[in-house]
Amino acid sequence: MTTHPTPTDPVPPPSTPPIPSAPAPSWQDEATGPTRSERLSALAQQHGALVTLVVAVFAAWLSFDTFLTTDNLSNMAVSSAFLAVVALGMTFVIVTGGIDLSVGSLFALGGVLAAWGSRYGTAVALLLPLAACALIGLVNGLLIARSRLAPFIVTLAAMLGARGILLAVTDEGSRTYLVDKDSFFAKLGQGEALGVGVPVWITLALFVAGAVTLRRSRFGQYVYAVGGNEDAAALMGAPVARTKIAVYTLSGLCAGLAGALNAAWLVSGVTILGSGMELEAISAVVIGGTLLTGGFGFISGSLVGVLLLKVIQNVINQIGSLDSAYQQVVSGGFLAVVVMAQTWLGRRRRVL
Amino acid sequence: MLSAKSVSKTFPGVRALDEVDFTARAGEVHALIGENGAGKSTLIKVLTGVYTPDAGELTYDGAPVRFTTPLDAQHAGISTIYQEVNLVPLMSVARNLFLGREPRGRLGLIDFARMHRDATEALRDLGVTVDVRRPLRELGVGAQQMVALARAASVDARVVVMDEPTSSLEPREVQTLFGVIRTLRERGIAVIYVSHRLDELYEICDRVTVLRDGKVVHTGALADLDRLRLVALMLGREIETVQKEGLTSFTGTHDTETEPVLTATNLTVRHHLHDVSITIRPGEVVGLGGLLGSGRSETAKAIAGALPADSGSVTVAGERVRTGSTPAAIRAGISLLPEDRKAEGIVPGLSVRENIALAALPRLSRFGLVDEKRIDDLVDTFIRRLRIKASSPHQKVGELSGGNQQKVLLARWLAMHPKVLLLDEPTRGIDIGAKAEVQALIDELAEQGLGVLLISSDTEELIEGSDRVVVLKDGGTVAELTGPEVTEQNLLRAIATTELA
Amino acid sequence: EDDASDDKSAAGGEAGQAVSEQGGKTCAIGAYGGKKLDLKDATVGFAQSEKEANPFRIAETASLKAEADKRGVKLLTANAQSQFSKQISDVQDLIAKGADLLVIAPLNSDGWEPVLRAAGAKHIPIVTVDRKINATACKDYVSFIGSDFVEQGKRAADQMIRTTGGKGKIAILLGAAGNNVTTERTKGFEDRVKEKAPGLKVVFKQTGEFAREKGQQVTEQLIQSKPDITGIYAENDEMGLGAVNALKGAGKKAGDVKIVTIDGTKGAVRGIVDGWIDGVIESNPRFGPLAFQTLDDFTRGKKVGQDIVIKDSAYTKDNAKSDLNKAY
Amino acid sequence: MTTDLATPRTKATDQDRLRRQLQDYGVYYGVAVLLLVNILFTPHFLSTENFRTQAVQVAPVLIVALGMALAIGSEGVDLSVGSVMALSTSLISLYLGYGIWIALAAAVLGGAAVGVANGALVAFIGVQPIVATLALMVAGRGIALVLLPQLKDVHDPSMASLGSGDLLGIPYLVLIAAALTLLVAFVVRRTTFGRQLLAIGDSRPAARLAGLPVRRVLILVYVASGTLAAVAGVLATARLTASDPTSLGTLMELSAITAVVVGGTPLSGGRVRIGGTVAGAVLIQLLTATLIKHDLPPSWTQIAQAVVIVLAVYAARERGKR
Ligand SMILES: Nc1ncnc2c1ncn2[C@@H]1O[C@H](COP(=O)(O)OP(=O)(O)OP(=O)(O)O)[C@@H](O)[C@H]1O
Ligand SMILES: Nc1ncnc2c1ncn2[C@@H]1O[C@H](COP(=O)(O)OP(=O)(O)OP(=O)(O)O)[C@@H](O)[C@H]1O
Ligand SMILES: O[C@@H]1[C@H](O)[C@H](O)CO[C@H]1O
Ligand SMILES: [Mg+2]
Ligand SMILES: [Mg+2]
Repeated sequence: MTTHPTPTDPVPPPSTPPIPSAPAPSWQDEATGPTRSERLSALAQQHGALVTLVVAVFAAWLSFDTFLTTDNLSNMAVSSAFLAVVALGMTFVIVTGGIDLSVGSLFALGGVLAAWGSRYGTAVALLLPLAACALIGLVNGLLIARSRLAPFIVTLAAMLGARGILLAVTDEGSRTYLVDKDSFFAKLGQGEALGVGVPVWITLALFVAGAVTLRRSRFGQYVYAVGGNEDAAALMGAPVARTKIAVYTLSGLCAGLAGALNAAWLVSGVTILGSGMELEAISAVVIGGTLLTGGFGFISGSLVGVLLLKVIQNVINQIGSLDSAYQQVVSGGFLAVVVMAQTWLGRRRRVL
Repeated sequence: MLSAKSVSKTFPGVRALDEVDFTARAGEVHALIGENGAGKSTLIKVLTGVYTPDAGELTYDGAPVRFTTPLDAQHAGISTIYQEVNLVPLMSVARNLFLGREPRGRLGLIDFARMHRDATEALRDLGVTVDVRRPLRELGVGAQQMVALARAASVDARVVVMDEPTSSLEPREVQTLFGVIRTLRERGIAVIYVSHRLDELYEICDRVTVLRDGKVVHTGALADLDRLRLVALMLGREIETVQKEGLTSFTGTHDTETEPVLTATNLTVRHHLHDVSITIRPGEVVGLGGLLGSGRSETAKAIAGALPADSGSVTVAGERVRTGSTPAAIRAGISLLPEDRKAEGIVPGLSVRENIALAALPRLSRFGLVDEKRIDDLVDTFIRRLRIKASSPHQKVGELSGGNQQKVLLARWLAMHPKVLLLDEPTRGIDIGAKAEVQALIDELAEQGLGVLLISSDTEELIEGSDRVVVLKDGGTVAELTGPEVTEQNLLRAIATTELA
Repeated sequence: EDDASDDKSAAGGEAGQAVSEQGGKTCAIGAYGGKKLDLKDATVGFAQSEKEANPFRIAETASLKAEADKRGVKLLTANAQSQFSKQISDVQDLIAKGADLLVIAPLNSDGWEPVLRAAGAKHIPIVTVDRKINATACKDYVSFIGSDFVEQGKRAADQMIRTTGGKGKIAILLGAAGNNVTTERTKGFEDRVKEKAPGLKVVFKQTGEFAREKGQQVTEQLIQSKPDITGIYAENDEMGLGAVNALKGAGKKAGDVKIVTIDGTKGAVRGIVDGWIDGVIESNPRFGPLAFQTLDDFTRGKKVGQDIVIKDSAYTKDNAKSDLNKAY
Repeated sequence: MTTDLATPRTKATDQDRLRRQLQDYGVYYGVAVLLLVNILFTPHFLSTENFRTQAVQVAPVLIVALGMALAIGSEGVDLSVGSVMALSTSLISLYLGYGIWIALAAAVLGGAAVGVANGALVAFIGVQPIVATLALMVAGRGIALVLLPQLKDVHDPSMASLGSGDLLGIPYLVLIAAALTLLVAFVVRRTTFGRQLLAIGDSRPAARLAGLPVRRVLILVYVASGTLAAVAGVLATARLTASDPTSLGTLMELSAITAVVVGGTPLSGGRVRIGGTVAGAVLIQLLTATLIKHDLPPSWTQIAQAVVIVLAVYAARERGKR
């Protein structure tokens, strides 16, 4: 992940010579630039999740000698991969100022369809869930962009609808389709390269592609523009509706792909997956520094957010005796602390 | 080049355009003028694909066209600066400038180095030097306007449309803009230009179309039309009545008391203000002069508690006011008419009635229950007194024209019976008729003993309206002009000399 | 290895589990792989599936903890809070944390491949309790200890046939959708009814999601639209108690509608005493003693059964009062 | 009102009016259609008993939705309501030993306290409502389970009569829900708080500069939402005659948001429709009842709900600018 974290700039400044004589307008900021502490807090806001992650990892390493083992790390990596892919799509949606609650259901549906399709070969196992989930994402996008319905409610309906389709496909949830353990499709979930699971590699590749797309493609600029000021974006000629349709389709696609990979990993189309996953993905994206109001955010942050959630869960398990009720109190409290810290750090920069 | 035939556009309850014919020719600067709400912005939006007309047709280059999105129009070579600064605040200056036509390198990825170079250059041509990688929101309104201008000018356009581009520009930037417009004209580009400032029109425009109540009342060469006739056409009144009204509606100086009603001492806000002190006496209009970004708006906001001050104090009638709290300032009798009417002034989804009553609600309620009767009375009075044009008091404020929105805001504050009124660009984007009304109102209020702080980029307005002018530069006070010293020359000199320092 | 010791090892007064059949097939450490060890020095990981709020889960976790304490074994626990993905990583975390042996209460039967591979690579013995894992015993895991859910459904059907006389209209309150407990308890019940009492018709099947409130709401709708319902089969006690609430609220009297449920919680058994519930098929959650005994035997090198199906008792009018203290 | 307003240049067309009508009253038509369908096709539908059942079942959802409508009107949302119900049910069981009134007070105060926490995060720290309340949604249920780790029967007779008793044939639950609905509608329409809430929801910066007590209003909004959710939790407990902190109120936030939005309150704030919210809650209730009564499988139920939600918000949508 070599992307730069602010939407203001990914490339070192071009060495523009200072303009000598021209009457420099007074908004030049030599004198009034941000102070040191402000710059620090700006950095902390952008990299807050990363800093927290490093601190958490460090603390866990000191406290538990079983934390920083290859086993534990590779487990965490593989099991984060699926949520990460979902969060990737969610990041695009949130940067446009939207939200996608359907991802959990689509994740489950994707898995079931992949497992069902795997008997017809890897191509079907992959394409079927991708097509179905992208289609539902597309419908979300159309309703949101063309009919101007609120994303929250549209994707909430899609969450119910996709779950309904899943139940219909699985005989009301009573059938679990299995994937042949020796198929190529199963390898996508099970295999390893250089000691790291294939899903992890796929996820990393997707994140690099996603980051490049968001930061360096024209489409990415539209995504930021739509989230930053939709009316202005439209007046500047940005294809607002198409951008929105694209991000919801992308989000559906990511959720379906994550579900398919997960099915390959579990070698079965488990029907009870994905409930609450939308909230996890949203939390990860927000913890990663993306503004839920849109217009600001970055892909790498979402990855950090996912890892942070994972590490917390792992630490709770490392303690090994924490009551399930306390686990929730700890998770909720932690989420609150992270967003408070972030908001507080970010507030000093918000001019309004 | 670009023309409209019998174009009509209706909004719920309003016929914004009524069979409008309009033609912009290559190589001419075409003024589009009219009162607030006459339909200028609507016409522009119809011409540029934002709205589809209900009836009539557009032709471009002699062939009928139909733009369904702004993008269509842009592709066809029409580039537009819309009335409100319409950019994306969280994105960098360069990204705003090039949105949708970023220079691309290998793999179709954006070539940022080139984009930044080009952006820096494009802005430098307009006399603006900024770090183009910074978020746009860190720039002032004027600088943002220049970015929008650079955006429009840097496209290979054949028609350039500008809807009130100068409303937040300083005289110097206006001249830069005119330079750009002249180059465009020489290149054979059609420019459509909307402004309420008549001087500008005469300086730069060739032809004019006057809109009134959605209808075209005149089209022709601007040189054939003198100012008075132009105004008369706009307002639909006789020349004689217009003649009497003069340039601004200020009457001159006011009788002021000696004890200041407001004293702001050493206000300091990091990055914005340092040690700004201002006193306002009852019945006095104090002008605040300075260039863009000199901190005028910040001063007003700091006084009104909308910008937390790091140090300094504000007293009203001898009583110290807690800084950094809008409610405290309002309770003390300070009212602020903010500069950014759209974002910080109106509550667009609420009705005219609710907007007017908003700040005064606690006073218009008993035991937390709203007294509808008293609100109706109040709203009635103000709609009549300020001649607010709305289809009913229940119309959403967001649907009103800019000038009427401004009047609603004025009504909101007058309903508070303030001791001090801080007016930040009160006549920006307001047509002559309304402007005169607002100016007369300011006068009247001062006469009634109100202390007024007037911020205006319109030098004429500032000079004629103020009894005293405080000049700011880079967030600090640099001069104060009193009584006969208040002249345009002195003001410009104050700004200029300090700039050398 | 018959567990005669079981009754003694169960916490005072409560009914411990008894093995009903051992299915013949056994498993020993040689066949599975891995090395012998002394349970006392071992770390056992327990992966619970649902929050400990339902009496069944409370009793299950408590039983394992109590037994670990009693034996002085170090126990690590994790709770998946009903999220399957979390349970998979929970078990992996337990392995990484150094668990030598695993007891898993699976949320779902399928989807265990990653865990089984990880455990298999280290030859960590796995015992699953309560629900089964769809995999090969003695290869992917050592043994399964638990009830036969299809059988529970059948026994519930028998009870329903008995109390209704084999005639009338029956409603089923299903467990959570997509869950194999639900699927099997439904299958067992419906198969048995079809086979034994063709006069008994299942006319209504709606999910109550294993929760009392949902059971109550669904039953309230049911008695409006099908006032002539004869009996309700609730796939767990909680939904059954919800159904009782609904019937009470509609002004029915105890016994008007026959109710048969599964689990054996105190509340449901008291319902029998009060006359509102007609039968409760037990699903015994006290897996601690049996699970640890199995692990102990296995790690010592003894053979253990692959399929240790426990003997669930049942509560009816005849024994409800006297056995109330056995309920959990 | 007679003022010299400029006369509008045209009247609204009939089409406009029809469209507005559908937009404003679509949800009521939806309720009417569902009623009709049920009367025609559902056996035993037309009975007082049945209507009583539907009313009793919808009461807690409606009460939560009232608070949600306020939160949404302020351009926020409250995801913690389901957990607040759980918290309130735990508190009841915990304090029932000290008497019914103390238990009720504890439950309601618990909800208000969560509201204060939500409100503080939103108003003082500036955390976005959806995240702030998400944090309390997770933590709140955790706290509920820490307080009462397991389901517990509630044997108190006054709780039982609250849950199943009635006054002149109308169940207490329904009376309470109706009273709260009127109260909230009154607050929205007639009080300064209501007006300020809408202004804040429509344009926060403008409201702030107009000197409105933005923070106080926001805190009150979330306190109201928390309190109402707690009341709903009390009623649900009374009806269930048990405290079940694990499952009580799960997914309630989504049901409540659905009721509010289907009822025509835009998620973008600045507007609150209480009548619509009631209709929205009733619509969802009737739909669920219909599907259950006709014994449709879960797959159908979920798909049907999705379709109805989309249709309802589609009918009520704000038309684009074109
Ligand atoms: N989106 C809208 N909805 C309803 N009415 C509108 C809308 N936009 C404009 N109007 C109405 O159409 C009329 C023309 O507005 P327009 O913005 O074109 O005026 P203008 O000439 O640009 O005025 P100004 O000088 O104040 O910018 C006004 O009466 C205005 O209230
Ligand atoms: N480096 C900077 N960082 C943050 N804000 C900046 C920076 N440079 C300028 N600004 C802001 O840009 C704005 C300048 O434009 P603004 O129009 O508000 O100034 P003004 O003096 O009030 O003039 P006007 O009356 O035209 O509004 C100020 O808000 C100033 O704080
Ligand atoms: O057997 C148990 C219980 O019946 C419980 O109620 C749900 O989970 C099942 O596994
Ligand atoms: Mg205009
Ligand atoms: Mg300003």
